[in-house]
Amino acid sequence: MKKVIIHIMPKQGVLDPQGKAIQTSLSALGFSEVEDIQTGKLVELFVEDAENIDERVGEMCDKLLANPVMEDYHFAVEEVAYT
Amino acid sequence: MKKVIIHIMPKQGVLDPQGKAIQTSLSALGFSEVEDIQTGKLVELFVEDAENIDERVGEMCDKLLANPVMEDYHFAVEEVAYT
Amino acid sequence: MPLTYNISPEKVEQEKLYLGMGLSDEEYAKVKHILQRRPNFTETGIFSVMWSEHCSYKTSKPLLKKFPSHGPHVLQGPGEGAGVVDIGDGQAVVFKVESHNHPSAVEPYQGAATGVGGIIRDVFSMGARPVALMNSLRFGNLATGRTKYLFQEVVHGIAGYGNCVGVPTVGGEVQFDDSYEENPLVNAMCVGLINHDDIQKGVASGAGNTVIYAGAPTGRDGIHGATFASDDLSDESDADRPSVQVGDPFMEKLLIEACLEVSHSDALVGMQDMGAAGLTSSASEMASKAGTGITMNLDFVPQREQDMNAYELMLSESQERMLLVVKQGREQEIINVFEKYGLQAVTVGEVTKEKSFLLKQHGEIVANIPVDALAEEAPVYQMPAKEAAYVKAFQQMEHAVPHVGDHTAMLKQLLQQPTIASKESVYDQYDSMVQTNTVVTPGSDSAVIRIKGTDKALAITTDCNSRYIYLDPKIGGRIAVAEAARNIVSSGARPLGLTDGLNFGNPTNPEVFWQMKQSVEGMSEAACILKTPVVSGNVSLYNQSNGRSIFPTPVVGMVGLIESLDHLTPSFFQEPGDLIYLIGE
Amino acid sequence: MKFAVIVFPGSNCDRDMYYALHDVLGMEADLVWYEHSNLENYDAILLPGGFSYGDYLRSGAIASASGVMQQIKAHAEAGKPVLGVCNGFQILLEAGLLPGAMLPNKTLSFMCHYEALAVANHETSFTTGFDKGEIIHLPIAHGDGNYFVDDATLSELKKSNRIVFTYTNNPNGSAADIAGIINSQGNVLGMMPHPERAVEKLLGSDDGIRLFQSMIENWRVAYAANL
Ligand SMILES: Nc1ncnc2c1ncn2[C@@H]1O[C@H](COP(=O)(O)OP(=O)(O)O)[C@@H](O)[C@H]1O
Repeated sequence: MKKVIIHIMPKQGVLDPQGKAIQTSLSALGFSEVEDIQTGKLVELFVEDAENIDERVGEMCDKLLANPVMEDYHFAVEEVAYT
Repeated sequence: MKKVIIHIMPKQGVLDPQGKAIQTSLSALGFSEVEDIQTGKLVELFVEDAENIDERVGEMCDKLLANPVMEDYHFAVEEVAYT
Repeated sequence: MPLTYNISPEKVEQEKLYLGMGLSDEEYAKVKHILQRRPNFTETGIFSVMWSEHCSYKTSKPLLKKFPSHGPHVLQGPGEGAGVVDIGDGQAVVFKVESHNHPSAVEPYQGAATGVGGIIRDVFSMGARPVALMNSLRFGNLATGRTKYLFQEVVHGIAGYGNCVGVPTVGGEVQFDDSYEENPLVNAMCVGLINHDDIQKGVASGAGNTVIYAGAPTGRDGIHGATFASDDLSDESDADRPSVQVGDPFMEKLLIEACLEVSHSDALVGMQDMGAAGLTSSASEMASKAGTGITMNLDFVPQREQDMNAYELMLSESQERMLLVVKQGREQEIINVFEKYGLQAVTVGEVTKEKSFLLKQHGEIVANIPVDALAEEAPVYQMPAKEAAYVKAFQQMEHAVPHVGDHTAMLKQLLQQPTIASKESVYDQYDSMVQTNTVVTPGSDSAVIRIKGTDKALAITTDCNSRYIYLDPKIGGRIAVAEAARNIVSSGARPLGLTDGLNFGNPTNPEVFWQMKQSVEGMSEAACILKTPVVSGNVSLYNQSNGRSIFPTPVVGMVGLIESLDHLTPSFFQEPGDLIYLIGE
Repeated sequence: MKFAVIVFPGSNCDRDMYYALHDVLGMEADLVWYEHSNLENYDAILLPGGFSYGDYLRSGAIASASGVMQQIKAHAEAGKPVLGVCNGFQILLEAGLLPGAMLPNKTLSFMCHYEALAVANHETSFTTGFDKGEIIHLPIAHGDGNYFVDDATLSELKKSNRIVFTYTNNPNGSAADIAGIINSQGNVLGMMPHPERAVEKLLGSDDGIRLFQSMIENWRVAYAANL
C-alpha cells in the first residue's frame, strides 16, 4: 500500500484571497513576522502498490484533482502498512 | 527567510465528505486502485528568520490556522532565499 | 472510545456509570424495575438518551400540554417530525423549529450546518418538499473576538448547508446580549409543502414489514449528543470535541430527492430521520407509535469506522441518515430509488408483533427492552417554580424617562446597535431565491413565498424579544406571539399556526422553571386568542455557562396564508407623497 | 425547440430552469438525469446552477469529469446551443468548453442579491433580444464567482467580442467585470447571474426572459433557413 501526498497550490500570479485574509488575521493576532501566505489543498491517496504509480497519480491530477488554469501540483509517494 | 509548510487534516473519525466524493469520481474515471482519500488544507508561510519559529507557528495553528475541534496539523520548516 | 463489551451490568451499577450517561439513581432503579434485571452497558446508554430532556421532554412535558394544538385546519399537531396545517386545494404546509445551541457553541460552523440539516430532514421525512428556511440566532457582545468568531461561523455554516441543498433561507433574526456570551442560540426553522395524500408518518406498523436504513454510514460522531444537549456547557465540553458531527449537504440533497420519490410509493409504510439519539430514537419511536416492536441486526448497519460496538452504533448522531419501514417483499423497489441517487439503503431489521426493542450483533442479543419503556414510560417531572427575585426588584423601580437631547444623534446611536442594525451582511450570504418562489426576500417583516400553480402564498416569520420575556415572562410570551402575528398580517396573510423553540436555562432552578412556565402560559393565551395553534416545537434547556442563564428565549416561528397574490402588502414606503398613518395606541 | 436541463447530483436550480422554459415560456423541456442519458434529440442543452457533487474539490470539477460531458461536447461541436448558468458555467470552465477558472469571491463569502449587468455583446444567439449596452437586472447567488483568466486569453476574449455580460458594480472580483462569456463558435454561453430566476415581475425582474427568447428566436431562424 502506498500513501500519495499531493500538494495543490495556486499558480504564480493567481490571486489567493484566502491567503490574504489569513495574513491579515495573523498580523492582527500579533504574528507580524509572516511576510506572505499561500493556501492550497492537500489530497492524500491510499493506493494499491503498482509499478506505474507516479504516472497514474499524474493522470489523476491532470484529469481531476488540479485545475491547470489556476493550479500547480506536486506529489510524494510513501510506503505505508495496510491498515 | 523560512518557508513553513503546514498540513492540516481532519482528525481521525471526523467525516470527510469531500474525500468520499472525489474517490467516487476517480473510480468512475477508471482509477479504481485508490482505496481511500483524505482531503485537507495546505498553508505555506514565508516567515522572517527567528529562533522560536516552531513555537510561533504552533501558536498560529492553534489560534487560527487549524480548528482544534476537528483538525490535526503538522508542519515542516525549510530554508528559502528571499525573493 | 471504551471497549464497552468489557463493562458488565454489575460494573455499570456498582460504579454508577449511568450517572455519567445522564441517568439519575432513581431513573436507574426504574430501568432495573422495568427490565427485572440490570441493564447492560448498551441498554443503559439507550435508556439514558431516550430519557434525556432532548428526547423525552421530561421536565417540559407538563408545560407543553398547555399549548393549544388543535384547530379545524390542523392536520398534524406536535408529535411527528413536524406539524401540518391545511391550506386548501388538497395542499398543506409542514413546519417546525429546531435548536442546535450546544453543538454550535463547540463547533459553530458544523453545529449550525447540522442544525439546518436536521430540521430539513424533519420536514421531508413527512413527505413534504422543503420550500423555505428561517433561523433565529442569539450571540453575546459583538465586541468580543469569541462572539465575532461564533457569529461569523454560525452564519457561514447556515449558508454552507442551506445554499447547497437548494432550499432558500428567506429570513430570521439575530440579536446580541451578554447573557448569550458563552452559549449562543442557533434555532433553525424549515417549511415544507405537501399534498394531503402524500403525508407520511414515522410509524413502524405491520408485523413482518422490513426496516431499511438509508443514507450515510454510521461513524462515532456525536455520541451522547442528546444527553450533551441536556447538560450545562462547561469547560469540560472540550472533552466532547471529537464527537462533533460533520454535515454533508450534498448527501442531504440526494436524500431529499430520494425520500420524496419514495414517499409516493405505496410500498412505504413509515419514515423518520435519525436525529438526536440516532438509530435508537428513530427505531424505538416508530415502533412505539405503531404499537409494535422492532428487531434489528446491527451487523447490517453501514459503518464508517471499524469495530464499532452496539453502544456506539445505537447512540451515534452521524448526519444524513433515515430509517424506513417498507412492506415485506417490496424492499428492492425502494432500495433501487436510493441507489439511483448513489445512496446506500439496506435492510437492517423487521417489525415484530411483540412490543420489544431487540438488537442483535455478532450473533448475540445486545439489547432487549420493552419498546414502550423507552418512549411512553419515560419519567416526567413536575419541577418547582418560584417567581424570579429580579422581577420584584424591577417592579419596584420607578419608570425611567430617557432624556433625549439630540434626536438625530440618538437615532444614529440606536441604529448602530448590532441588534437593531441592518442584517444585510447576514442574509446576503444565504441563497434566498432558489426554487424561484421568494416574493418577499429577507429584509421585511415576514418573508413571502408564492405557491406555484396557485394564486396563493405563504408568509413566514420568526420572533422573540427575549428582553421583554426576561422582564415579564408571561407578558413577554404574549408579545412574542402577537408580534409574529402582526408580522404575518402586515404582509397580507392570515396566521395559520406556529412552531416554537423554547430556549431556557437550567430547569432545576425554580426561577428558570418559573420563567418557562410563565412564558408558555403567555404564549398559550395569545395563541388561543389569535387562533394560531402550536403544531410543533422544540425545547432546549440548560443554556447557561459560568452559572449564568441566558435570557429566556422562546422563539416563535409563524406561518400565514396569503389567499390571493393581490393581497400582498410590501413593508416599505412606496412613493413620495404617500400618506403615513400610525395605527394603534 | 426542445431543451434538456441536465441534472447532476447536487444540481439545485434544475427545476427553476425547467419552470422558466416549460411553464413560463411554454417550451418543450425535460429534466435529464446525468447518468444513462441520451441527448441526441435535444436542440439545446442547459446546465443549471446548484452545487453539483457538493462543489467538493472545486466548483463544477467533479461534474465536468462525468460521462455525460462527452455528449455535451459533441453537441457543442455540432454548433448547437449550450447554456451554463452559475454552477453550469463553472462546469463549462472545468470541462474546458470555455476558457478561465473560478476563484472564491473576493469577500470569501457566498452572496445572493440582484446585480445590474451591462449587455456587452448583444449580437450572440443568446442576446439578440437585448439592446446594445442595455443594463439589465439579474440575481446572482454564488460563492465562487470571481472569474480568473490569464492576460493573453483575456485580451483574446476582448478582441473577439466574447465577453457577453459585465457587472456594472463588480461584486466578486471578476477579471474585467466579467459576468458571462461565450466560446469562439458563439454557441456556448456561460454566465454567473441567473436568468431563470428573473422571468416574472412578481419575483423582482423578468429581464432573464429575453435571453431564452433570443435562443428560441435564433433557433427558429436557423431552423427555417435549413428547411
Ligand atoms: N439570521 C437571519 N437569517 C436570515 N434573515 C435574517 C436573519 N436575521 C435577520 N434577518 C432578516 O433581516 C431583517 C431584519 O431583521 P431584524 O433586525 O431582526 O428585524 P425585525 O425586528 O424586523 O425582525 C428581517 O427581514 C429578517 O428576515
